[in-house]
Amino acid sequence: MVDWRLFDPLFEYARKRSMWIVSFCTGCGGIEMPPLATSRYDFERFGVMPNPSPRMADLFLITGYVTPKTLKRIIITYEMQPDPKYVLAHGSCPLNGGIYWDGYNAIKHLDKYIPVDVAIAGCMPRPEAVMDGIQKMMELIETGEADGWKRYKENYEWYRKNQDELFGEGWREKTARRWIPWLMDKKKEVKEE
Amino acid sequence: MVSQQELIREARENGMELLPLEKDTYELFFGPQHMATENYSLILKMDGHRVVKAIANVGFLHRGFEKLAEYRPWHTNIALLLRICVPEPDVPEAIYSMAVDEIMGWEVPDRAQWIRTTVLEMARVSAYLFWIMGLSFKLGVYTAGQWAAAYRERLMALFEQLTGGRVYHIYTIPGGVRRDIPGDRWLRELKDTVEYIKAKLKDFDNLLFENYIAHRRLEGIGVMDKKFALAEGVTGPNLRATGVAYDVRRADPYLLYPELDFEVPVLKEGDALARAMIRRFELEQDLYILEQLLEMGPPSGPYKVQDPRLKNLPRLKVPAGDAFAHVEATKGDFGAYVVSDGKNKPYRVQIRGPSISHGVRVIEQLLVGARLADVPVILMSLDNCPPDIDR
Amino acid sequence: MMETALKALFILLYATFVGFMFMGIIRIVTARIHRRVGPPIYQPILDTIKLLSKKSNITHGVIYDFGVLYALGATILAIMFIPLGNIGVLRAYGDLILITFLLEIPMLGIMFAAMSSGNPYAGIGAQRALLTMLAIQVPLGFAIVALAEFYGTFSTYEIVMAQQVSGWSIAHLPLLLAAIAYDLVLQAMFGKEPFDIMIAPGEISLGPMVEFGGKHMGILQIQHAIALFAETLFFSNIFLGGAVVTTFASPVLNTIASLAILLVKQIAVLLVATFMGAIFPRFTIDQAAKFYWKWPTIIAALGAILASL
Amino acid sequence: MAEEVKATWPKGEEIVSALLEKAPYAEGSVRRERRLEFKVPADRIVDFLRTAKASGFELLLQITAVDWPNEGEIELVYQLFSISHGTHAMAKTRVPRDDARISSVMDIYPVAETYERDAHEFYKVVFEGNPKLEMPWILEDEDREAGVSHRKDFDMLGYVKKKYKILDRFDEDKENYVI
Repeated sequence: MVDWRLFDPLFEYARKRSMWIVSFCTGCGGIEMPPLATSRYDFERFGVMPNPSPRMADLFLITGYVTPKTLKRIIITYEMQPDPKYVLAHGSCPLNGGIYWDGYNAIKHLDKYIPVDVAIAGCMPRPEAVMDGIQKMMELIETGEADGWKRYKENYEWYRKNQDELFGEGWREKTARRWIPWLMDKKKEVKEE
Repeated sequence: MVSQQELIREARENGMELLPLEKDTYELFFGPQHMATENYSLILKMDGHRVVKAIANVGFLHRGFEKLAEYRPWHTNIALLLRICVPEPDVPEAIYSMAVDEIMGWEVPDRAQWIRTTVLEMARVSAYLFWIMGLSFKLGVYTAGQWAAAYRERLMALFEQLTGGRVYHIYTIPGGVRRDIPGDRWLRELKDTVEYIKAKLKDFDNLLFENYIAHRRLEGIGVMDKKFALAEGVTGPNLRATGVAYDVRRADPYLLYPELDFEVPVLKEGDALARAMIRRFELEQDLYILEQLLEMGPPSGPYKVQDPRLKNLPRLKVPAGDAFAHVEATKGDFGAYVVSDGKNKPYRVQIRGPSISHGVRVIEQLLVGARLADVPVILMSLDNCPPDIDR
Repeated sequence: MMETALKALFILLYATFVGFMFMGIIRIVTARIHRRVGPPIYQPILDTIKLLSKKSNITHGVIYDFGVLYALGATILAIMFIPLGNIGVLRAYGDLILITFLLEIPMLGIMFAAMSSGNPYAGIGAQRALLTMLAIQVPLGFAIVALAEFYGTFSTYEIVMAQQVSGWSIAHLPLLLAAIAYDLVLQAMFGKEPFDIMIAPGEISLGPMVEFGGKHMGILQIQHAIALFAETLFFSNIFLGGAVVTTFASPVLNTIASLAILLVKQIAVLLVATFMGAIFPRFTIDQAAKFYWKWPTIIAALGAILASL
Repeated sequence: MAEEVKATWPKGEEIVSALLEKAPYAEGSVRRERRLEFKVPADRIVDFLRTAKASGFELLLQITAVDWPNEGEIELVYQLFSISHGTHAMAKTRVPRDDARISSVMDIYPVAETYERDAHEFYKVVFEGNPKLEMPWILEDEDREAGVSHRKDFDMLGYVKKKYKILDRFDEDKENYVI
């Protein structure tokens, strides 16, 4: 058998230089994604590229505030990504709620629900700040400190507990079922188990 | 490694039902993790590649602005409410300030009116460029989109010089604007930018608006007629594409618009192509308005109301009363209804985003019978902006 | 035997490497059209290494794993049949129809895998891919008939040799028409606009590839690189005269020279496809099928008729 | 104040008197140029809006609910716009707070369905005849069950504290906090 650990430096380099972003703009920060991808900033120089499918993406950019409704989708999307995966929280709102610190529908501390590797402060962070965050993420990947996906596996119980506290038990099934009665032509009741 | 079969078996054992599907149709969850929808989800019932039924699932961006606004002082609300409309954040600032001006009984000085008009028009141009980017990405002609986003950067730089912020400007305040124009150099740069974008419109025509394939993709889909559009509360370019010449800048003039010369383009077809063309003509008109404003030059005088109450904004108290103000945004009629009970915080603020009618009922009806490939195009041709709906 | 195996290995390595460079070139050229700097040319290699190094969280069964390998295998088989300058492993058996068939069946493998993943987007993408395949058959068939009629043979190698005598295929009117039709078909084979219907990121999130992650996608990237190489090589061979260099005394020098000539021709084919992709929006699937059954079919059929006269 | 610039628009007076002739149960006034105001009793709102639509108010821009707990009433403001007259008009009506019911205006302005869903979600106003009131709208089920609303008696800060278990910048001693 080949000892794949020998190739680790090569893999780390490739991971560092080829980060694919899940195209899930979760808040107002989505407006700064097009400038980042176009000629003034152009993050494709560093191999960063938006990708429509979470299955082949590495980097999850949380662009802005997160509402509980979006957080459910974020968690599902995050769990769909293959390891190793990284999360970059963008803006003040995922850090502590930002301007919505007293709002009833904005998550205050995102890292209670999914692990965050790098956070960028500011509202709205300038594209330069996001580039800086991506550079920082590259450094962390190189030194092996971007281990959010490992933390998520190790402390899964804790994260799961926080998520269930916020959304209530069995939220995944409830969310998947929520729209079925309205999609049927005749309004059918969905059985509760 | 868990195989799919095992997962299904496990789900059955745990008493979970699999999604009950009707015969020959399947469900498609279109968004929010999707390149075409951005924080907005459509639940589609599909038959092959035709949509049978569509339901808009909104609320991914709900932050409860209208409740939060009741907890914040009058001036702080500007920094809050502008986050409702991300592509053109000057619009919520302007309507909120106009409504507060009306309750306060303030006559905004000429210079402030000029600056407000210019900022609104710049926001319109940048929002239209952003929309061109969105449409071209959905149609697959990425070149036009990349160029549009690059031209928008020039306006962003100008906004930055004027207000200090790239995206969120927090510039229009009750009683005027927050600070004066930085100088003549800024005006010259704005003039250059307007000329530059005007010269580049030809590129967009070639790539997008006069392109054969783009026409084939856009024409005949998502057709609305006049009666339907009026009954559904459609406003803005979407309404004008059905033959109704309703533009708030003409129907309910505000700021400097009565003095400006511009046309309201109207088309009759009411399909996605007509909506796209209307927006393209309006982009030209907006550049023309900016040219006129620059020719007029900013009038001299103060840039905000000379009122002692403005000196201490956190202690600003607005007399009891209510007012409705609306402006023409690129998406449609953007309105604010502000109620005050004489305290230092608003009693009630309601923002009326145009997408609340476009993005829910209109899209649900237009999508029935559409092909899956047309779903993002129809969505983009309506210029649906989810935060308007969610607030 | 040993020599053949070495040749096959060389072709495989060369095709993979040059294919990755082609992918890099496409990305850089597209970026320059967008007025950006673009990624480094070796970016696709880094992407593939990264994808191969990822862990797989879930599988969707045997067919899901097999389909990807099937696609890669078919592409590798196709590259062996196409004459690469002086080198060729199976080029004597390089039948036009066989190669065309082998260049298309990777799509079937991807479809097997996509269908077994159960994702509706993958299902829609696979349907679209099937219909695209069906649509391109007609002009493709006529183009190949035109070639076979003109040269009186189905063998790719013989066509290349005949072009050394009679000049490039596109110098003759019937074959020029066939080449135009084939080039339009090539646009769909590369998956570039206006015929990137089956992947359509803004509509169906990459279609068949939506469920692939990690190693599956890595293998598909390698497959894509080899397929890019094979398709451009096939086009250069049958329409742009291929490359048979015999001027030098040393066979090694001859090989290098012919590879270089081929490379230039391949890049030309690639650039035409990239430029077309950069300026056109995407068709819908029914429009694309109608288009293929109309203009390219007429052009190619005209070519075939002219060739048989 | 709004009253200072009142009644300087003769065309508005004409529109108001023409409309009030057909709907004598309502009160109407001109606030300023292009701003009209009507006060309608809650049980006649459907009739009034039907009359208004027939006399040129084509667009319903929004239904705003305003909570007045001291008076025990919820005010519903129907924001109308007339393209043919070029004027905005508010039709204000009041329903009791405890039993907020009013009939839906969906058959006059179909778009009202969306606005009514919004007002139902945040102000618990029941619009009789709207089939989609129970359909999920903006709030999630757990928030709906917990009683989130925009009424004045909803204790937002307490709810935030309970839900997220954290409210770092909040000082309970302060009456007014400024961020």
